[in-house]
Amino acid sequence: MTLGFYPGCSLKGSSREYAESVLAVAKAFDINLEEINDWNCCGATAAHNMNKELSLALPARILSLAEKQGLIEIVVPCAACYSRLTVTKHELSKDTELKALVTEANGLEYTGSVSVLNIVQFLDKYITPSLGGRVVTPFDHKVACYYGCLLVRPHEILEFDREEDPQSLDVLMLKVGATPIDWAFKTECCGAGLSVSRTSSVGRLSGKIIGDAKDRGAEAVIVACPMCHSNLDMRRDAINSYLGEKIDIPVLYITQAIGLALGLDRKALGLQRHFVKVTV
Amino acid sequence: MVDLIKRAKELLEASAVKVVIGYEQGTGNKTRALFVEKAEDADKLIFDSRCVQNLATYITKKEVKEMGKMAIAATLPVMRSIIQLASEFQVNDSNLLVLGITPDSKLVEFANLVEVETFVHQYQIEIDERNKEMLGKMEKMTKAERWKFWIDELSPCFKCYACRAACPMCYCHRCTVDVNQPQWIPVSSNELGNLEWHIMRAIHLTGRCIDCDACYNACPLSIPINLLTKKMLTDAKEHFGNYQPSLKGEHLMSTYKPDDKENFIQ
Amino acid sequence: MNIDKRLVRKDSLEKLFDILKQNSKTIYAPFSKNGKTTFRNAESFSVISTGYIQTTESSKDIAFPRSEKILDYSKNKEGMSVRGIDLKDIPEVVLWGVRPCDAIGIGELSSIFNWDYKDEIYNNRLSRVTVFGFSCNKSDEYCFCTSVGGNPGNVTGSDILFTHLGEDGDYLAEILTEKGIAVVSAAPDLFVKSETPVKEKFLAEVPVRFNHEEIRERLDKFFESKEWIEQSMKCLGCGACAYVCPTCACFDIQDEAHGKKGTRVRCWDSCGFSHFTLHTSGHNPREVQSARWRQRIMHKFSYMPERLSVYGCTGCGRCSRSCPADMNILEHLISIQEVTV
Amino acid sequence: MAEFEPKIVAFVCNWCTYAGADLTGTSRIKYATNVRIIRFPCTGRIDYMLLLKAFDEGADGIIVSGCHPNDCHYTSGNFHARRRWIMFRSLCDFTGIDTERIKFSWVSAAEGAKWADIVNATVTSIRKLGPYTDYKKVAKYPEKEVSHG
Amino acid sequence: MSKVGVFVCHCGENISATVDCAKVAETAGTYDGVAFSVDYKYMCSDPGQNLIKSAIKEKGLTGVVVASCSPRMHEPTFRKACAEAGLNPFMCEMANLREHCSWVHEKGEATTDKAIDLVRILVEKVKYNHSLNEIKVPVTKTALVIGGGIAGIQASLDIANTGHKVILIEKDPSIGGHMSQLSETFPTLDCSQCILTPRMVEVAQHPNITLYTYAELESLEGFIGNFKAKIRRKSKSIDEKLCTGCGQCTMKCPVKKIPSEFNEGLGKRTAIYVPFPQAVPNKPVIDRINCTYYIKGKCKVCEIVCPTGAIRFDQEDQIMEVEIGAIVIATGFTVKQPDFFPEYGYGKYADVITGLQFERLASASGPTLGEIRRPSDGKIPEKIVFLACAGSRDPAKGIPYCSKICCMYIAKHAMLYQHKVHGGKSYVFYMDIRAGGKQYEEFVRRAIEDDGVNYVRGRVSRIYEKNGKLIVNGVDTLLNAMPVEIEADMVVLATAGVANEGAEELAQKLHISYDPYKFFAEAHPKLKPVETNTAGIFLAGACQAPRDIPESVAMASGAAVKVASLFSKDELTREPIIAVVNRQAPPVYSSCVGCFLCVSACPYQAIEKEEIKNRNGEVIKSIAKVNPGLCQGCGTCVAFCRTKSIDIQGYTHEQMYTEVMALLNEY
Repeated sequence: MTLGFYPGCSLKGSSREYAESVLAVAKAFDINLEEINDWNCCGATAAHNMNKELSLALPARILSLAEKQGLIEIVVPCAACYSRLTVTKHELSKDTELKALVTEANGLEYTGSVSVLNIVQFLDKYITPSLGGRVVTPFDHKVACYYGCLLVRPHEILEFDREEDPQSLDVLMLKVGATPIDWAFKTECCGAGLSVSRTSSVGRLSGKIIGDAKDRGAEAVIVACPMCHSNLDMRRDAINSYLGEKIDIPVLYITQAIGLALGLDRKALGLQRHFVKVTV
Repeated sequence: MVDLIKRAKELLEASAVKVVIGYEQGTGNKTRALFVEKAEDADKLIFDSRCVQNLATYITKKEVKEMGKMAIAATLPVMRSIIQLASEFQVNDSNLLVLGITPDSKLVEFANLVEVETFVHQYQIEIDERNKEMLGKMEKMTKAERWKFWIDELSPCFKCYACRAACPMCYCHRCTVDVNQPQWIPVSSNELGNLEWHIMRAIHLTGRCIDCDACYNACPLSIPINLLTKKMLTDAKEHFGNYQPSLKGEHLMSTYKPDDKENFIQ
Repeated sequence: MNIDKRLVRKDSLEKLFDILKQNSKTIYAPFSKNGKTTFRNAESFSVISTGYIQTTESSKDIAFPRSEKILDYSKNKEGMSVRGIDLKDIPEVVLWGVRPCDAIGIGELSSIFNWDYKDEIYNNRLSRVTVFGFSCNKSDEYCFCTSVGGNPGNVTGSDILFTHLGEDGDYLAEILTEKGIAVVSAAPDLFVKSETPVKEKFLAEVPVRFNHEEIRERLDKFFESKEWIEQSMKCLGCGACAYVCPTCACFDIQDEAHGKKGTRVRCWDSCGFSHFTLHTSGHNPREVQSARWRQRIMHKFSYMPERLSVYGCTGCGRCSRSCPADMNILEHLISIQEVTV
Repeated sequence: MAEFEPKIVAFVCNWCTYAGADLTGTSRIKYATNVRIIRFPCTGRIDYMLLLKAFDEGADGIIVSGCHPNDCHYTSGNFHARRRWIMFRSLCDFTGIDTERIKFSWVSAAEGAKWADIVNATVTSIRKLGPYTDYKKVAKYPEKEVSHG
Repeated sequence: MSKVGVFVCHCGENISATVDCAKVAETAGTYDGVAFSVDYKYMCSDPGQNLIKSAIKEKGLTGVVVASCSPRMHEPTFRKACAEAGLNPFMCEMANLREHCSWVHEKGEATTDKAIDLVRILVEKVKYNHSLNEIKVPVTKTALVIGGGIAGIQASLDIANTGHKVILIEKDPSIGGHMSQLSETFPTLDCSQCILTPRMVEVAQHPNITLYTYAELESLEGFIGNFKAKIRRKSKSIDEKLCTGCGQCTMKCPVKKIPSEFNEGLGKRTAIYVPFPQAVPNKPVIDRINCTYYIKGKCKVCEIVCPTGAIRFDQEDQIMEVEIGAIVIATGFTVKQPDFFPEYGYGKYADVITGLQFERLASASGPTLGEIRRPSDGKIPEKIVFLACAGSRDPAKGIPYCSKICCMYIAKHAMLYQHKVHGGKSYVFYMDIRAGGKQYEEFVRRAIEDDGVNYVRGRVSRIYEKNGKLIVNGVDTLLNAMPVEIEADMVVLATAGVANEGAEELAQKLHISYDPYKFFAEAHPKLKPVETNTAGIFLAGACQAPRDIPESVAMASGAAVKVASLFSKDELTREPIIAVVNRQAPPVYSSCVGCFLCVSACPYQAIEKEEIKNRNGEVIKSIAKVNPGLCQGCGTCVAFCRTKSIDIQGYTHEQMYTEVMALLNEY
């Protein structure tokens, strides 16, 4: 079976391992993720602050291409991309003029027929149903599921999970034998875009998150967003210096955790690419 | 329509109904209403594209009602009329059984009017292209042109009231036009009498007309009076949204929304 | 007496039309709109429609308008002053293109308007009408003039009867009355004296379907028959049949008041309407449609022959053509003749 | 010849516009004499047929006025009326009846000045439009009726 | 032939200054059916009225038109005059020559012409007037009060004290409502119980009040003065006559762990219980959901210990029907629970509580006997945070309105805390402080200034638990949005006040309307705050919108007065300006075809179905029927009716039609 696949910039770069793990898991279930040809930037996260039309035209082009390619569903692992694509669908569906404008700008037909799946939706729909027997090494650890902001907000548009204290990742991790902790930082800000410009702020914000995860005995943090990952993983030094202690809890993409449970090769899941050594 | 005939026979033989209302071959390649009371007469029943008379008109008729429980071969417009009539308490499950005829001429029998409603609601009421065009043309006319158009069109009307008689929604025993204290509408079939009669009728059908064209088809002079109701229907849709007869009886003109929009009240 | 027959060249009809116009005649002629043919004031020959089997409306409107002013009144100090319509105002009219089954109807209508009271307005209007009959070359399944004593070339009621002698042939004109002669003398050279062919072979074939005398006799014993209910079940109770009928004469008198002034009007009415016989008390002697339908048939085939010794039906078939419920009078008359009482 | 003085009929509700017009009086605000008020309990009572009757009988213009939305003495009469007017007005327009000649307005019991403005504005606009001859022509029994059908 | 009298008033100079009154009278005199026409200086003066009276007598007038000022001014005067002269008052009409003519136009022909028209219109109208008589509706002088909170109690007492019977129903086992749960009350800090309990007892003992607790309204029919209500008295499983309220059963009941509703879940109760010590009536009920006997079929401890044998396990709900003349709805409100707030932990933190729960903690009769101890471990909180506007004023939460009472009770809570926990630190997060009300602002200032409560202007984005502390993340907008983090021991949410569960259903039972938030709708936001759109049904307290105690009590007394004035007469008389459906002789009966579009149009549910039956009781026809008790005479139905079968007295089709004709034609 084949689904569409939109990696976006991160999955081709800083978070290549996310892409690797997604594809690996999909492959394990004979799902072929077909990349959208000639895809472009989704506009995250700055475009919509600069120019609304542009911020819609970019994702619209991606969706149009997917349509052209005859794709019905596309998997969009990056939370930011997912957010942009979904918001665009929403905006264009309720404003025909805008739709016309965007279609003209792109010179591509856009009907809005393609449905967009974030990673959790993808896993829920195509993996978990047949997950049962496939778990070979249960991911038997206390985990802190961290959702970040883009995966669940704005709720009235995404209509995915609940905006505060979401559950979908926790449920998934339960299925692969993990013990999710109950904590309050699931959707707290990780510092996001400041990752590059103000690492100290990231240190503070992500620090609170990692700090709380540790205090509650988490052995791993599970994420579904490249930005979250880079802040919690790549910026660990900043975090540790803010906390004034050395915390080495690894940060895994949900697909990596599941991959491990399925007994997939650690390399295939790109675990070696992390800054914080994945000990689990 | 074999299965219609078959069903009609069953119903009559089981005396589940006293009469089955359907169509029969008429004269001059016309079809017409048939009231089957004996199973053996059911063979006269036919159905084809010529069967456009709105039979719902008959189910509120004293003579027909008095026959007892009715079954009716109902096309989509007829079913719509029936729902509207039911919402106005003129028919109900106890005196009517609907043998629906789908737009692709399939026979579907409904257990009750709720089912009929559900079926009907699958289809939006849409003005046919020809008349849409005509309405469009008239929009473009100047007021004076429209005035002339209607005075000319209506002047031949001699008030035979075939439009009223053929309309399922005109079941009132005393129409406003029959009221003479005061004499709301001039009895004369002159320009004024005709204009006001047809305006009055169009208003009374606003929100109730289901666009079956019975009035137009009945008019011996083929005056396009259905344009009036079609215009009302179009506007009602535009102003108040979804336009469907409904058993809930949320009648378009006897209800309101505090935020109804208009642009002419100062 | 033998009828004066002339030949009118096919292209002469238009000339005749123009001459009549010059003599300031108003000409009412068949005119088609929305696929229906009715009599309208014809400004030019070209608007006259031809080839119709029968007009949708009868021509009775000419002498018995659907609604006509009878008088004006006004209240004042002295009391009431009434001003009837000035009969002199009624124009001279040529009624062009009348079918024989319509022309014969004029007589039947007149017998009603002159039964006991001689209707002044009606008679005055009629007296100013010259009827140009045009006999039928075509008929349809609704026609049954021959069953009620008429025929496609019947001269009764026309002042002149034209018969088209074949597709784009000339016309045979039969000059039947003084009014007819007057027309001829207005345009003598259009009416050529010559050997005239027998018109019959150019006329439509209308088979006799029933015997109206027999119907009449049967009706005497038919009043209580179930047949009326059978036949009228599909009747919607509108007035279409009555209003297109050449002999239906029911009317209603209305006063249209405007303060102290007002107008009295005579408007068509129909025995098919449920309110026609509704009493103030709420009682209605003809409460159901079958009773009204019976009234219609009885009136035309029993009461009129009895009281006026004319039949109230000319077999024009208009009512059947116009009926929105396909009540076909011919069909019903035949069944009346056939069913056993 | 004297300037054309339009005949204007005002159909107003008792609780808002009629009272508003009373206030115009008590405030001694002057306005044109062309308007005659007919008092109804509520705009919900105003029968559209009466508007046509007014034209029949030779009115050149009509004012219909009642309580502002939400202020109806009967809570919703004016909402019902508004819906009816929306449809009736569009039907008039469709049949070529001159909707310019029918002014709909909300005038509250406190809007004495507004009433005067509405009246004056209507009178001025109807003056411009002139007598409603179209309707008058068809309304009165014209002499031509004497002639045939 | 009618004999109309026309009386043109000069109103001193007010009319005659610009209108030629003599000419008006003279012209009117020429109209058909005008038997007498005169102009006079002051029609409303005694001589003026006598002029009318004598004319009525001498000329035998059948109708009167007084052409003077606005009918809104003097219609009653002149109708009364006519009545005194023996003419039905509704045969009198007024032409408004002053406000609508003389005062608004200059002197001149046009003005006089207009005056003449105005008179003619009414002359022609009055010819179609009919004698009308005031509608008399009998009144059952018993009121039903729904809800036994402070509003219901106040309304019941006020009505009862005017000497009328009251039936008070309360769905809980005791009256008292939310007020009985409160510790102290703002702005005086006097103990709620102390001021409420006497009232509760008074209700129980009042000879005019019949109290049914554990009872709910089942259905209602009828109309003002003549309602029939069905009341469901839920089974208490005890025989109240025998029960002495000794309390044996409640002490011995083995099921002791049921969260107490009265203590907002902070305390426990038994299965057979009295909600609280001061309950009225002070007799227990068995909570069948939790009672072992009803679950397992055995136990019956209470029956064994009951000295009077009052326990009745087989007792059933009883439905009783009562006839009443008026209804006061005082069903109150409820508050959102913490589980409504994801950002505050979806209710998973035991120490995040509602204001009502705090009331119980602070109350001497509460689970902690008035000591502020946190639910989780009973520790006395050293740091406490109060959150105002928890849900309120938050469109995203679907509650855009202000709950009104929170600002005050939060101040009170903080104060109580400071008084009870010495050295404790309290914080209040607020959006605005809304302390409109007598002594209110001063009260809040006291909390801030005297008791040192820390008010932080800003909202709280998240609360989470860490090492036994509740971390409160907020922001201080007065320190340009500086993030604030407080490690609190307890958090009190001033959760939004919302309509009761089932308010919607109740409204439908009562045929009253409600707002988008399911609070019951008053008939007019300014002028009819305690009336509903259904005549005879009134509102008191927080069922209409969040209300504090003084307001609820004021509303209750207001509603009580409305009821009392309704009960002050044996019959209520109403203007006969109402709609009627025509009736004719058989077989027609009425021209109404029974489409009942009028029913959906009527703002007052005044139109009902009437079935016309033949001798054998078979329905021949269903037609509309107007209930004269409910119809207010707007005439909305009239303009609708396609058959013109429904008409409105005083503004009939004939009358309005004639007015138009008269206006535009010569007479």
